[in-house]
Amino acid sequence: MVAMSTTIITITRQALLARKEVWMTLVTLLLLAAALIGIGLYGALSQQSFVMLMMGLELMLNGVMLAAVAFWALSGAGAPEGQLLTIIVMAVMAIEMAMGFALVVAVYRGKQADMTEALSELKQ
Amino acid sequence: MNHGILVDIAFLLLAVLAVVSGWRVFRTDSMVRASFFLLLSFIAVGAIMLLLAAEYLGVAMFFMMGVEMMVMALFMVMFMMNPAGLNPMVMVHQHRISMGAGVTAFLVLGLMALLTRFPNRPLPAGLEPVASLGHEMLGGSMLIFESAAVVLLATMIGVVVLSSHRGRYGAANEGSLPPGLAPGGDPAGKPKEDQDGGHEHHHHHHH
Amino acid sequence: MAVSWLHRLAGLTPVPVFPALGMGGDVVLRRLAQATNIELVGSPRHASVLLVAGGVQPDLLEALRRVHDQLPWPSSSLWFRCEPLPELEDATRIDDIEALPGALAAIHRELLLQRRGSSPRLLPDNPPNPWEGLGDDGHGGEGMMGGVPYGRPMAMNMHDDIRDGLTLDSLTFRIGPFFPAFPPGMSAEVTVQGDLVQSWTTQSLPHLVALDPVFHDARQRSVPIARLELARVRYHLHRLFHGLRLAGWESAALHVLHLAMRLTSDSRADALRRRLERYGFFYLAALDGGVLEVEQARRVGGPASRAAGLDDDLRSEDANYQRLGFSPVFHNAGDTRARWQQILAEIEQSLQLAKQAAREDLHTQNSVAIETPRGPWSDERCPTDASRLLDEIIPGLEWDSALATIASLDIAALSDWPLVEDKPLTRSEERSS
Amino acid sequence: MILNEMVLPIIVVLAVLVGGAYSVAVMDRVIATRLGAPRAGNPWLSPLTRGAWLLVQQANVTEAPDGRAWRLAPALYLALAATGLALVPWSETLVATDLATSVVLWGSVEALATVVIFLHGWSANAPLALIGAYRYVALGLSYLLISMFVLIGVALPAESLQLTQVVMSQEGLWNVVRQPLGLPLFLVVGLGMTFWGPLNLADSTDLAGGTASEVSGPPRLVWDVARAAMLVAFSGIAASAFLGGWLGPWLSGPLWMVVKMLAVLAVLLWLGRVVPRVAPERCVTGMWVVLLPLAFVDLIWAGVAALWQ
Repeated sequence: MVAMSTTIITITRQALLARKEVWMTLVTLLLLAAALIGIGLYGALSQQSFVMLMMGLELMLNGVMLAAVAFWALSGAGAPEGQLLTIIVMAVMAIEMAMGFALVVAVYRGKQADMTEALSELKQ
Repeated sequence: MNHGILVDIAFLLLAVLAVVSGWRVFRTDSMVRASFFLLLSFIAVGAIMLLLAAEYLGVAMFFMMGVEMMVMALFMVMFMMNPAGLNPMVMVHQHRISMGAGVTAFLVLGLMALLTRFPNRPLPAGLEPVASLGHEMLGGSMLIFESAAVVLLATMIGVVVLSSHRGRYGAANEGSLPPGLAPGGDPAGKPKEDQDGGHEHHHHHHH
Repeated sequence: MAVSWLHRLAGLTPVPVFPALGMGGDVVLRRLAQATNIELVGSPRHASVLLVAGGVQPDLLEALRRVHDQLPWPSSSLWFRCEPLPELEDATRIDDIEALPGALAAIHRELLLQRRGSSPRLLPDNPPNPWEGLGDDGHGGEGMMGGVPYGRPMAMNMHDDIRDGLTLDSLTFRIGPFFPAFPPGMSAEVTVQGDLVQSWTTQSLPHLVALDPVFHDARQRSVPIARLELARVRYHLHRLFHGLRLAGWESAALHVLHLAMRLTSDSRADALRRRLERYGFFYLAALDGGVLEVEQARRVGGPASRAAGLDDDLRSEDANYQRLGFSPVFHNAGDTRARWQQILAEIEQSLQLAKQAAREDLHTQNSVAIETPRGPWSDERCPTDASRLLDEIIPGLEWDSALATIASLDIAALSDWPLVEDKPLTRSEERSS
Repeated sequence: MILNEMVLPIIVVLAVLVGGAYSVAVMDRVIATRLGAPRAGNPWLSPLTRGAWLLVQQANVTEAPDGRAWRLAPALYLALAATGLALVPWSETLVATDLATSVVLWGSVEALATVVIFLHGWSANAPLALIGAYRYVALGLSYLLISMFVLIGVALPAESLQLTQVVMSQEGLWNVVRQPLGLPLFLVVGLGMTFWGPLNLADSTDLAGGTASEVSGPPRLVWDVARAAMLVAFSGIAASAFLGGWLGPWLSGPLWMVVKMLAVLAVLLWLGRVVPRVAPERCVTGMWVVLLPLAFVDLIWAGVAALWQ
């Protein structure tokens, strides 16, 4: 099972060059990315907990990365900047999560709060 | 020929997995399960990247997100009121607006994808994706790459400072007090008496 | 074909035994650790046979029933020097320790060859408390907190964290009295955050500890010092055996056991010390915690108090020990490491004393107050239970250090009855006495 | 073509998975007996009898576990071990998955193993299993960094992230000599990530079996097989990255791999029996304060050596 899936991966390069896919096209990939971004946006806006909110953001970035790689592979002629963009997005995700959690910890220490509403008094 | 079909099947399965597990993130009771659903979504997207011949990015996705979601799950357990999901609860606000925003985003982006004509320029035959990425990162875009590295380093330091219990001048929740100007003298910038210290809040929580 | 080849093959495996130790039951551990066809397991889920060894107090029977029901089928039980539960009609009882491995193996084989049925479940398969709430799965009520699932405390931040100021989820559970890493009979209610123990309440006390008959004799009359010291060494070696098994170091634990089995006044502990030091027992294992204050150390008595810097040892008041040049060894740190080092040092010292005393054929002079391996024993003072001490010293330790601390502390009270000696003294021992 | 690309890799991986797990059980048993453990019976038969016993035993349930995750976790760990085994090159051509980034994929196997082990302990809904799970997460993150640095070290002279290239770069000199710090560090990582012997902190005796303390019957068999297979996969990666993989005179490539993997396994299993369990706190401190700087030194060493040539 696993060997099979990994083997599929190894043989895709030639397949990709031959371009025989009907379903894995730029449009379907972008639609998939749009779906992930949409779900992520819903999560980021609707969740009350910080951590769940960050999950929404991460899901959006997931879609962004997929779109970037799709453009790189199918529309950008393999220009290296496409991959670089994805790496940068990954770094941004790591930074977002690390800073987010650090802030949650700091706020939690001070206020015993982990919900967005409880922080409204922070503004004052 | 054969391969194209295999890749298509794999892509469709992975796409469904990515969307369904992404959706389940916000629909499950248990917070640990939520972060592992998100991980599943990431893994599916990483595998699609492998299908697109982005060999480094796809695999990097696995290990980056594996660690990240593990940490996420732990923070879930730490900070959520009800980490095990024993009492299912709806912890959402502005539900309808969010739902609308999500659907709108999907529709707008989807229409853009459908209606725009993108140039059809697939990967050139001799391209080595990993080597090309490496040459770009440590060649033309070295500045960007290095800036990202510096930002990451700064983040690490910042995170430790923010989350550490003991600051340089005492416990984090007691406000900092710089050392005296002269040995044993008054501190440099003397803060006003704290009237609403963290301690009080703490007590409040327990009542 | 009633019995498949799979069952036949499975019957050849060493018997996985979960020991539930009652009063005086710990002798079976040492016997079974050396049996070739027995595997002692730490969780009832991993066992095929439940071995109940020694008398189980009536108030622990409910816990015993729960352990019994945790064994996955096919499983059965064997009762060693203990009356089987009345519900278990065809349970086997055995009193001869030499026949124990064979009896366990027979039960295991019969179970797998389907000549013997599995033990029935003794308790109804219900949660200890019913759900108190709404929802499909009986989930709690409205709002954040809803009901109380199964009447248990939620894994919530009820306690202040004692280490880094973050109050994270804490988990409260009861463990014991048959948890193999605890002294037999002890149970506790523990609150942990991650693997850090936040609070500890000892619930039931460990079973009384029985000493070799020679210590009881020594309170009546003069006994050969060599015999007394070898009994002391054996006691300490048995405790070291448990400590090493807990540290996941089976080969060294067996080394200790072999030393205890073949103990004579000519035995030496050099190889043991070399092994413990060379493979890093004192550096790697979880031995940093459990520091005893002087007052706490005095409450425990014995090697634990000497490991905390007290040098009181009743042997130094005995004239013949003074003739042998006895002076108590002690360590200062008072933590788990110091206690094991103390025990190792006392083993070496006692072997030295035994050798000299055997040569000079010395007997004890003082029968009023003697130093037992558990602590000083006289008419005024007898080693009493110190397990409440754990409530003070365990919080703040990580789980591994907590268990290592408990293993290194001898906290059970002394029994009025001597240890039932199962095997006769070896010939060389009798010669030396 | 289908035969070569689909069937052969699967057969190779499955054969190594089963044979490797079996030989780990036999070797561990032999080493234990040599060190004085009283074990009767034939060591060649004992893994089979134990497997048969676990197969006929009932798979118990705990109170309110996360049932799907609990049953899935052993299978996922087995799948990760199989992925690791698929990366091991047996000769220049006999590789199940010859990805251009196979070294990084091994890194992700290590990372995802953390998730799966946590899931195994967490989903049982029992305190001791949960403590084991937390413990592994705290430790697993520290093993990962060391593993990454050491593996980047071997990728430098190969100028590639492909394991076959890493092996071929050792034609003149094996990495175990070229980067003397690498293999010892990597072996510590291996004990840690397979939680074996002194670094068995997730399934340890003080937790009555840790994440596996509540598991019985066939799921436990899968878990045990997966742990052994992960150890085999690790030894395969270690042999390829440091001991020259299939390279060697007289014997054929795959045979050399078997010999080298068995040697690595013997060292790991022996260490697992002669050293006591390391305290978790000490382990984390040691990883970050001692081993991680050493991994840095190893990486700088490798970098300087690569520039020199």
